[in-house]
Amino acid sequence: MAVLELANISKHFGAIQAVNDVSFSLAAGEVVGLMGDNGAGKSTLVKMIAGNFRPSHGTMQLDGQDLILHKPVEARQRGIEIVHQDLALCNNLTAAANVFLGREIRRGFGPLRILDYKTMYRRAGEIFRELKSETRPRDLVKQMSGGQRQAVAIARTMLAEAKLVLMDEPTAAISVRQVAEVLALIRQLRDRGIAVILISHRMPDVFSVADRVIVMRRGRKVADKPIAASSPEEVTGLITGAIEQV
Amino acid sequence: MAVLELANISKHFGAIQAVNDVSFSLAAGEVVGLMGDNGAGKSTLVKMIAGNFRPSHGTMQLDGQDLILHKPVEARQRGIEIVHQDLALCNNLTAAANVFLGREIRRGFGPLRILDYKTMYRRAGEIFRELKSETRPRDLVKQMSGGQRQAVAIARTMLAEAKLVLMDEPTAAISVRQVAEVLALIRQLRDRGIAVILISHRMPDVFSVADRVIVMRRGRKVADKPIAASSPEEVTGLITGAIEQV
Amino acid sequence: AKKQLVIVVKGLDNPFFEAINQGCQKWNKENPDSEYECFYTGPASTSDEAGEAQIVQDVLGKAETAAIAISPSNAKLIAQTLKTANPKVPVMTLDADLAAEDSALRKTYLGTDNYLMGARIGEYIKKAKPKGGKICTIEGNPGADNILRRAQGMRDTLTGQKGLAELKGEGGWTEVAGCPVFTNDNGATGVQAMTDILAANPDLDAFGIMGGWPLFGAPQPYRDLFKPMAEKISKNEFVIGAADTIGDEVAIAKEGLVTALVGQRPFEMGYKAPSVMMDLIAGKPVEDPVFTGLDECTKDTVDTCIQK
Amino acid sequence: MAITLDQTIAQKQRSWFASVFASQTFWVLVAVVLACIFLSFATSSFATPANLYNITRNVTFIAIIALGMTLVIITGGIDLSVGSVLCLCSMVLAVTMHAGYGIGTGIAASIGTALVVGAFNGILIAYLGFPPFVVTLGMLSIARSLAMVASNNTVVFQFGPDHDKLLALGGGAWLFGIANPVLYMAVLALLTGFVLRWTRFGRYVFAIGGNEHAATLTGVPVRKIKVAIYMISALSAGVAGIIQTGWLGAVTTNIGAGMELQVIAAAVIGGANLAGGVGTAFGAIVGAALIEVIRNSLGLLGINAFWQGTFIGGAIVLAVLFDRLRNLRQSE
Amino acid sequence: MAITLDQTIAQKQRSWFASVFASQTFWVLVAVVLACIFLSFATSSFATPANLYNITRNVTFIAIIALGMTLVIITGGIDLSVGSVLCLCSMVLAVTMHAGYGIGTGIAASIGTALVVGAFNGILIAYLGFPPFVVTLGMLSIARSLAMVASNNTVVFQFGPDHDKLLALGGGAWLFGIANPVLYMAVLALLTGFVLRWTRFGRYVFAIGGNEHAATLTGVPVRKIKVAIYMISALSAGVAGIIQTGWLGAVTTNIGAGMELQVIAAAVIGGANLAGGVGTAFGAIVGAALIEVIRNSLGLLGINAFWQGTFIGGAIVLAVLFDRLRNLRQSE
Ligand SMILES: Nc1ncnc2c1ncn2[C@@H]1O[C@H](COP(=O)(O)OP(=O)(O)OP(=O)(O)O)[C@@H](O)[C@H]1O
Ligand SMILES: Nc1ncnc2c1ncn2[C@@H]1O[C@H](COP(=O)(O)OP(=O)(O)OP(=O)(O)O)[C@@H](O)[C@H]1O
Ligand SMILES: [Mg+2]
Ligand SMILES: [Mg+2]
Repeated sequence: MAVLELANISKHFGAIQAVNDVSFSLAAGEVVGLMGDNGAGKSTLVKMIAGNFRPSHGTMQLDGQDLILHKPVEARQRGIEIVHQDLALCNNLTAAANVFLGREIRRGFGPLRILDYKTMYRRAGEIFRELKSETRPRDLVKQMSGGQRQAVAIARTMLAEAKLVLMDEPTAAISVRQVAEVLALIRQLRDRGIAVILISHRMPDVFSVADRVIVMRRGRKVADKPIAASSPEEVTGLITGAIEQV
Repeated sequence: MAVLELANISKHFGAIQAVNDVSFSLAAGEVVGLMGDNGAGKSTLVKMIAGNFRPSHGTMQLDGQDLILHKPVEARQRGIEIVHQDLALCNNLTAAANVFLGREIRRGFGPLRILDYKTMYRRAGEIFRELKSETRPRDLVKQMSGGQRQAVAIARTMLAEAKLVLMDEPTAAISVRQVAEVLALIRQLRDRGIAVILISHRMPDVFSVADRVIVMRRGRKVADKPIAASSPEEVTGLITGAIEQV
Repeated sequence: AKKQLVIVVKGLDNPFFEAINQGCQKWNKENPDSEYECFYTGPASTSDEAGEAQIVQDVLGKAETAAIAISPSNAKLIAQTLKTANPKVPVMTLDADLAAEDSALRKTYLGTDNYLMGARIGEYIKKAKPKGGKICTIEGNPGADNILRRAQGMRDTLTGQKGLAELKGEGGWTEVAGCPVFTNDNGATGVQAMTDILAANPDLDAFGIMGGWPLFGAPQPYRDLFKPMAEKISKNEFVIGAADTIGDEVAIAKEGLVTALVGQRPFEMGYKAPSVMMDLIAGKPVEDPVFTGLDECTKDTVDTCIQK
Repeated sequence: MAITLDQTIAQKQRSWFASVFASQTFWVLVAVVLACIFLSFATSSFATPANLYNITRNVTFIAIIALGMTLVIITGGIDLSVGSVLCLCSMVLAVTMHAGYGIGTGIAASIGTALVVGAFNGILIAYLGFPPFVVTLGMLSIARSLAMVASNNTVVFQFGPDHDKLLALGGGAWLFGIANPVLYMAVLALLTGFVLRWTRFGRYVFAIGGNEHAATLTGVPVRKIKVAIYMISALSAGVAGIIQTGWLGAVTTNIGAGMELQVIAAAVIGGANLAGGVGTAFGAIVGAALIEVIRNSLGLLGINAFWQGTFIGGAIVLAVLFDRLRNLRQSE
Repeated sequence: MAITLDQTIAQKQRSWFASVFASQTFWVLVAVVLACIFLSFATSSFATPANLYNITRNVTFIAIIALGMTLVIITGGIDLSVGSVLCLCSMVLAVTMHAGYGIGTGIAASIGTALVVGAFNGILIAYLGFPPFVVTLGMLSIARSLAMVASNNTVVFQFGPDHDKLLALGGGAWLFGIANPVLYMAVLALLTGFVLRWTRFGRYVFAIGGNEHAATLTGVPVRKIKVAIYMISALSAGVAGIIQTGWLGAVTTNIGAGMELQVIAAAVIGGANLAGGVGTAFGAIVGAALIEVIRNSLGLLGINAFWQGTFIGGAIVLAVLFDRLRNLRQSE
């Protein structure tokens, strides 16, 4: 059964048609690579699934139930995790605080529950270790390198059991070592039956981890086919427009 | 003759040794790929060359003359252009305004020179076209996609004839089509005799365009060899630490 | 260091209090050999009531302080401050007094009788327009007690009744909508508001100006406003009674642009205060209150009305 | 394909028309116009030449300073010292002229004072990295204190030999019966608008407000521009002070007290964004106009003095409401 | 390899010690302590019990409001209405008690007023997206105007049957001869410090100030927290008003005028950053203390009244200078 089902989704900002009549569905444990030129509308599309924007037209379903999101936190409650392209980090907080933002671990009873710094530092440390990222949980995000910031954002999705993880260029600024980790992580998610949408400009990543590839051009879906039936050359052609549609 | 010559450059932030005793030299028209794990100190190193930080130790020479930079603009005056990892864009300005920031084109005489909007829009449009980027010169950068922003930042380096162009992950968030353009651009720069330092986590990019690769790990230079004499596997090993040093 | 006879005023931003300071300094100049010196202080702004109370406390805590004269901007607040501080040195009030029920907290009051001052302004207005008419009262800071007292004095005189907060035809006088106007001790604000009121009420008969701000703080726009009405003012068809004789005010009176000025004598207050304080220290009997006089100027008396 | 790329590059996301409708300034202007229309019908005394003369003149002092403030706000700064600087500059002018110097000397001294104060603010902010709020809050206190020292806290109302020239400068109406201050304001507004739109300096001001770090990296002389901005702000306060002195005909040490908040309110109502990067000269004027129209109308409508504050405060909030509602609807 | 990764992860970039030295609060505290030591030697009247009693008590009103203001500033907002809200709440308390109600009712009415005002500010800011500066500037005007209406612009100094209780509340010294307001301040400061450091609410306050967009994306109830923050700010003004009323024994419509700038100065001097994301409860207290020590010392040292503003302004700037110099040296 489809975990996620999009039907005729469109989104426009004023005169700009960012996403135009896109439909697709996604099965549990399926990894879909979402590719396309800059400005093709990929981020806008996943932001609608994550509750950041509301579609101008079209409907979405999660597990067969209507998915109408008014705010991002509702998406998370429904089991949709997202790694934003701009990472959504608070520079003035520590890495651990950012990882747990919105789902802090607390101890104590009733109204007198206080933040459990120790546990959060420990858990964050564990996740970073799992990601093989040299990120210090107690340091401020402000002073971190691009890759460390990416690691913090990815660590968030590993806190809860999600049904669907949306990753908007999670490997853009991280090193080979961590790219491999992130791809391994995506495979782990898949094995646990979690569906993943991976936005990436890195052909090798998509081809090594995705089951299917969806290509967007100028807001429209121009291809949606199994990886096995495609090739990097074809996808490149679709992205640039050399190949019109498949 | 070496365009750029670094001798024993170190930089620490408080207790953190970001760059540790790095030396290398760069010939005119040479493209060097600078690779390394996140936090390895790559950005810190190029920021010193671009005048953002001053080295804690060590000396730099440009064209055989001491390079002592107090502020970024001095680097540019000496012919060093940089594309920053965080792009250094003003969200409230148009794409064209960002491209020309600090070197606006003006018309008129003497003190009564006014901004030449028309020429700047036109020139910016030309550069975007050259970069094959769908970026509208008259639109605010605020609403642009990650790749469009990248294009704006790269467009800046194409305004003047530089001796040395530093690119801190210029291909991180841009699409295949534009990656190819950026790489072509780097080759063009090389052919014009301009030296390029390309920081990237994308192995294929570095191997397709660079003459030499320098690998950093934990602030130290662990490898510096011609591309031809290396392999992606070796570099990966150097980055992760599986190979200690070459 | 010399022992200090301290004068605490409501605020330094007011030229009126500067005149008190001048008096204080003159006393210092004339008494260089005294074991005392007159020391003048106050909060930066007249509206800073709590600030004045804090300064009073600071002064009372100082070893040099031999006596203190206070011009309370919030009488109740200063009374409360004095109650808690329980000062060992003599305390008097200057320019503005404490409430009657708190009068035991100070030895004497030296200064203008504010109620009388307002009453005198009222008398000038009443004399010019015996049948009454429409009036607008211009006040200063909304919380300023001395101004409120003057307004009361004026209202009481105009109506012959006591304690009316607003005139609605009593004694023939009506306060127009939008009045009283609070200028916040700002000349420009005052004159702008008067301009608006006059535009909205072309049939207005009188202004009762309880603090001289619009005249001495914005003399030029004031002139611009009333020059066209000079004729009416001279015929008592329009009446302006105003407080103070500061700055350009007397010249304005001379030009016939105000019916009457009733001024205080702040210099005299500042000059006399040290002597009164020394008497208090010495335990000599001192009158309570000691009123300083009022200078009353009309167009005809401008050359002689100010007591030097 | 090449055609579509070219088309995209030539495109502009929002038309000129749409941008106007999207701007707060436009909606505040609408509010001002509506208020004026309403007042013209509701009261007989609003649309009279005398009242309009007064209103336009009253606007100018806030508006002129709001022009300078708008520049400061665009760079992401704030200048709380303007009210006190106005007082200090007025006092320097008054004291100089009172001492027998001519109006030229007086104005020069006054402007010089403004520039020194502004340079002080600017240098601390730009070169030593002080928060603008702190520096200018300190200057708020210092400048007024110096005005007291300069004048010995007296009222100055005699301006020496050039007394009448000064009064004519501020109080006259040399052109078409328009009050002089209004003319100065118009000239300064046009100048500011021109600088912001057409000069490199103006471009840099916006760049600094948008992303100061980026501006530094790209070689914008951020520090110098910031110093200049605070000097301009102080200068605008000084100019307003000179004109106001000519209008009032007297200077006391409390003029301009509390003016900083009104000026900032005018700039913000006119669309300047305290987070930096956004603002226009025209907006500053419109914002100041709204505040003055409200103030004036309260008097004309005879609103109870106790309630006036509620109306003024309410109007400040309402001014921005138009804009907010439009934005909210759009973001749905 | 695994060991070094573990080591890195366990590392913290700056030790606790280094962070203390890097904090502005620390340097301002040093300044306060140095000033106190200097004054103890320079004047005989500073280090007297009576003077210390006064100083500590005077600090409290600014400090209590600065606690609330610090929360607002951490979220990147500002609250200009606190002075007027203090006035309104004092007046509501005074008028209620004057009308014969008990102190409990009076305080409840006063606190209720504060919460309503705060909620109004907060809802406009959080739900309608108004700029905090504009909303609270409007409220600055509105609240004082309402205080005039509530009291008919009279001085209230009789507080009905519970008159003495109220005066004892604000003017007494129930514990070890420490003025009551100081005790309240200490309790409130500890509470604020605890909330900021140990509760989820506090964490969210910082997150909103750091990156509001990110906070929204990650599910922080940004709007609710913002409303709460402005309610807390108004509440702190209300509490300060109640205490101040008990101390002063009289309320006029003037009290709290101009206080907003002092409060913000205290918070900023204490290290709160107006750009949001940074601030501490302790800093608010230290900032307020510095301002009060300077104010007090000018009187004790017999500084000429005209020059006092220069000293206060200079001190505000100097307070931040320590911090700036240290930063400049470090960034070399
Ligand atoms: N909030 C917004 N308001 C107006 N236009 C927007 C907004 N967000 C995106 N756009 C526009 O919508 C189009 C699609 O943008 P989007 O960010 O979805 O592209 P993308 O495929 O994610 O590109 P990239 O690979 O560069 O991240 C672009 O033209 C962009 O300028
Ligand atoms: N301004 C700074 N203050 C303190 N520490 C810093 C600063 N800038 C960088 N660092 C630290 O220095 C180290 C090197 O950072 P740098 O940004 O040079 O890494 P990088 O190699 O560019 O990583 P990435 O590939 O993720 O961009 C990191 O540990 C980082 O946290
Ligand atoms: Mg995107
Ligand atoms: Mg980097």
